[in-house]
Amino acid sequence: MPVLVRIGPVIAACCADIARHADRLNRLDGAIGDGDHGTNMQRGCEALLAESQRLEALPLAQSLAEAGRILVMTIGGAAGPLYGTLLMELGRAMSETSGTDDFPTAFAHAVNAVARRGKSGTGDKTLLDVLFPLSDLLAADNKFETTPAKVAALAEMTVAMRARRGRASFLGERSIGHMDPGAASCALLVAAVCREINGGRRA
Amino acid sequence: MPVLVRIGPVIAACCADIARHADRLNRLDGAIGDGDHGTNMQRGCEALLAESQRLEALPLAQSLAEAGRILVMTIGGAAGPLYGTLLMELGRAMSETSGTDDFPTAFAHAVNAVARRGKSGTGDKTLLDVLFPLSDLLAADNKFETTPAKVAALAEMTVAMRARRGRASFLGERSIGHMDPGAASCALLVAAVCREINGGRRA
Amino acid sequence: MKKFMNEAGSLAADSLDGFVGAHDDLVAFGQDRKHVRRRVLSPGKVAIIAGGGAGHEPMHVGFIGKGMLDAACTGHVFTSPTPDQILGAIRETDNGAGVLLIVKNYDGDLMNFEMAAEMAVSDGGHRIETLIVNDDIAVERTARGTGRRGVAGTLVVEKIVGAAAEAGLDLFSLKAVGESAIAATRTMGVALKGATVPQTTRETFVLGETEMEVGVGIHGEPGRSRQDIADAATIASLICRQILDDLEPAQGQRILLFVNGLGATPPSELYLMFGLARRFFEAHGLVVCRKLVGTYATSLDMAGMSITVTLLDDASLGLWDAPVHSAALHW
Amino acid sequence: MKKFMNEAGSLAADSLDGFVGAHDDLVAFGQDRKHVRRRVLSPGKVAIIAGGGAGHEPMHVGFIGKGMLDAACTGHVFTSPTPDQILGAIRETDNGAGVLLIVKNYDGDLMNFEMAAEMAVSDGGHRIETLIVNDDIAVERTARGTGRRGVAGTLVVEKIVGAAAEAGLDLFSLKAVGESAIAATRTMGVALKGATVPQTTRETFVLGETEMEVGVGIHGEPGRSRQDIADAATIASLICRQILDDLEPAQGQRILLFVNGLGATPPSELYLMFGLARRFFEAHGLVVCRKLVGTYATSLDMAGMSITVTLLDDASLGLWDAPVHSAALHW
Ligand SMILES: Nc1ncnc2c1ncn2[C@@H]1O[C@H](COP(=O)(O)OP(=O)(O)O)[C@@H](O)[C@H]1O
Ligand SMILES: Nc1ncnc2c1ncn2[C@@H]1O[C@H](COP(=O)(O)OP(=O)(O)O)[C@@H](O)[C@H]1O
Ligand SMILES: [Mg+2]
Ligand SMILES: [Mg+2]
Ligand SMILES: [Mg+2]
Ligand SMILES: [Mg+2]
Repeated sequence: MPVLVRIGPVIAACCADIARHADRLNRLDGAIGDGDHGTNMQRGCEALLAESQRLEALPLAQSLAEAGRILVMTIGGAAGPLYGTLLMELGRAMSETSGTDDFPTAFAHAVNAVARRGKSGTGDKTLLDVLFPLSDLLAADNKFETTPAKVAALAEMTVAMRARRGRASFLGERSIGHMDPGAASCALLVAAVCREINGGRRA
Repeated sequence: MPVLVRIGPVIAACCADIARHADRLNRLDGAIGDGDHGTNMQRGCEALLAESQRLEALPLAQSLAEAGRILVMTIGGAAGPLYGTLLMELGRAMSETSGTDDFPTAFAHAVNAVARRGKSGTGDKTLLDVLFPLSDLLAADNKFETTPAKVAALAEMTVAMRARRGRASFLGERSIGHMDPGAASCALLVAAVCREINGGRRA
Repeated sequence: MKKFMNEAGSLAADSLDGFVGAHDDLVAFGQDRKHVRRRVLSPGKVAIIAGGGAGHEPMHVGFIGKGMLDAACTGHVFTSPTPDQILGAIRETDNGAGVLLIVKNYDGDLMNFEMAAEMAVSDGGHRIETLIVNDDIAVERTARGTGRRGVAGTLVVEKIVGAAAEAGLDLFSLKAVGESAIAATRTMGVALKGATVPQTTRETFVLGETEMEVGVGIHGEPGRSRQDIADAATIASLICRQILDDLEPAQGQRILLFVNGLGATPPSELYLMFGLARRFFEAHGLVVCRKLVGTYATSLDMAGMSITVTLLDDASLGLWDAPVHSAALHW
Repeated sequence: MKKFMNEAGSLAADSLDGFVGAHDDLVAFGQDRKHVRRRVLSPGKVAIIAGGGAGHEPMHVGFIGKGMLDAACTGHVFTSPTPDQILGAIRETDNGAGVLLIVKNYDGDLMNFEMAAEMAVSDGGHRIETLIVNDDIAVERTARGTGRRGVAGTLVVEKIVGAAAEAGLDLFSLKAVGESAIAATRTMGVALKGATVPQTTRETFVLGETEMEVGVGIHGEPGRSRQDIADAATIASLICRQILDDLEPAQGQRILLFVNGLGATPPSELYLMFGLARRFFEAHGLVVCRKLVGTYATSLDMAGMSITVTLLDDASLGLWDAPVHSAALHW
């Protein structure tokens, strides 16, 4: 499926949703971090939007890799290298395979690359607590229909976790009881992507 | 009259009244100055109180001069040299004359010395707007009975003035509409002194 | 009001104790801790002494050292030091060449320094001259009045005079150098938050969420006017324009541009304001050839900053550039 | 929230513009203004590069200059710089002797510097080593976790490593010098008021009138615990005790004591805290032989301060004392 998708509208959808939720993401980050995750993601999405036409002209795999590079060079902080690595490695893996059947494999490869970059795994209270289960879901059915609701639940599950990575880890016990902002943005972005893939319908 | 007065109870009365009104004086000073006039006067009065016994042992003129010196060395700011000069010069003038009849002259001399020290005169919105008229009153009847009420009115009259001396002068027009803190403390102290001279009765 | 302090009454003394402990290679307490002086005095030199209330740190104690001050007297918070403090500093630093007192124009400081000078002359036979700094253009000049306040520009006067003293100028010539520096210097400040006087636990003035106080001094007293807060560029132009109008410098005139923090404004914002002020003056044909940005003349924990401009000529430029070795200024 | 700024998005860039303008005798912008570097590089020397989010000024740009850093990369407010910024700095400052990156321990900084280092090695053949500063003892050490933050102690590491680089040490030896400095350094901070992130116009944490936040970092994130505010002596003992317990220094050990302001705390209060901390450590048998007090590693407009201690030996003492000629440190 993903190969059939035009990347421009996906970017636009992500950008719109991040803008709408930027303040909430900042607030989540304020509780256990430095209060800028929404602003950071917005900066990255706007950079993608500005390059949207150029990205659309590229083959999907290449366009994803290039989008990842743009995110790395504009977001900064923790989110930049993480989201950037996700797309860069997804693009790289997709260009080495072909066909949608291999998408779950490519996605799993990209998520593992993010984990290596962040020296982190599941249960550390990060966006990987959305990405790893999502990767497992895709591997099981390679469908995008059911995921939005599920990823929201995944983000919700980070509330109870104690952070072991990122700024929130500095808080120790005090990080418990708050949703991880990266997990929240990740759930939001996955929902936006799925919606676009499924023809703009809200899941 | 003043020569018959014991200085110890006068100091105690001044000290108590300044302490009671310190916050009000700070607030008046906050409006058009730096908010510390009450604290400054309190520091000076406490220094006098600490030396009260020693001062009482001295002849009155000498004791006033010494009290002035103590004020100069403990109050600082504008109030220190001004109140200090008043007492130092009052003491000096009294030691050169003798008898209560000359008190108004000595007082007038001291007030003029304050004006010279401050390079200021009447209408500048300072404690001199209490001291000069008070000096005139004394010259007219050499009595302390009627002054407390009158000095309160004098302090009140500084509200309408535009400051031309002291910190308040930096505010220009904005200094109008507030009572001068130095005039307020002066009225307060004169009232306390008169009360003591008149046997502790409140005027 | 939240401060790092033990009790209000000892804030000034405790802070000074910390200062002298931090810089004991440069400075030492004078007798009875009534003033702070250079650890080692330069022989044969006119002594330069400044002072004022506490709450302006690092001014003036931070400027004690080779090339600047010989001693500084600190009073209670926002309260001029007393004459005995100043007299003590005069006695310990005058080695025969005389003493130059640098005083910020304000009645309290003037009277205390004046009383000390009178005592020093009559009792001790010291030769004393006084410089009165009055750089604050926020204060209107009026026919009768105290005149303008001395604020952050005092640093510039102390640096220039200090360098000239180190170079061996006599008391009379130093006074002239100082008067030229004063004539060439203007300052204006803006506050975003008032100062909290420790004894009263009250802000001397309280600003609303969208207000700023324009034309503030460094004692927490209110300024010339209260205005709606504006963006940095607007504030910078507002101040720079008034300095320009007051100084009326020639095209191509060289200036020292000094942006000073009032206590609670962080370096990032001071640098931002400096950049705007620099562009303003350059756009108006001046040459910003010397620069200083930092928190040097404070008003306790006031949030705000001031801009100071000094017109430079070859002589004052040389004196500004001369080595200085104090806690707060060092080159 | 009140700040001297034009718009939130340009605060970091505008401030940097002001900084470079104020110190253009020492520093210059790198390509596309993506980093700031020494105006003149020392030939043959290992390049020392640091960086991090904006909002910590004068750290790190204020430490660029002879005897300290060669370049610094500043990101957006509280946001690590991006790899292209760091790569640009590496390219402009590496003159063959290799590059030492000094990074404050925090995942965002680590990842961006790591990506830049990978690119520099693979594309440019640069030799790169990285030092990770983790001086903040407020963060508990746990079996699995990021470990401790890098905060104000980074200044000490940069000074010591910078002096060693100027002395001609090779990349390998410099890394060892830096690691010793890191091992010898501990910091802990307290805030009286949270920082206001300009984009959100919100304080990252809001304290009540009688609360303080103990164990804060320099990104406005909450600290280890919220406590009732106490007097300065109590706060000083609280921090110093924890530093002492963590460092376990020998009796008679020489230390550098560094009191750092977090942005909105004025010099008077910092000196007061320094005095208390000095007495504490002296009472515990340490020799406070080097001292630093000032606003060097900030957290925007946070009111608060941190105390840093570095154990000194002859070697590190010599490196600390070596000349430095940067905007913020100069001797
Ligand atoms: N080491 C890491 N591994 C995985 N995710 C991380 C890691 N560090 C941080 N994150 C994610 O990044 C998010 C914070 O992003 P952001 O606020 O933009 O960056 P910063 O912490 O630099 O301000 C966290 O909520 C978390 O999900
Ligand atoms: N030049 C002057 N002549 C006469 N009185 C003055 C002069 N300057 C200040 N004052 C008086 O001193 C008062 C302020 O005293 P205080 O607040 O203790 O000192 P400071 O202004 O140094 O804080 C003013 O209210 C005014 O009455
Ligand atoms: Mg963040
Ligand atoms: Mg006052
Ligand atoms: Mg005062
Ligand atoms: Mg951040």
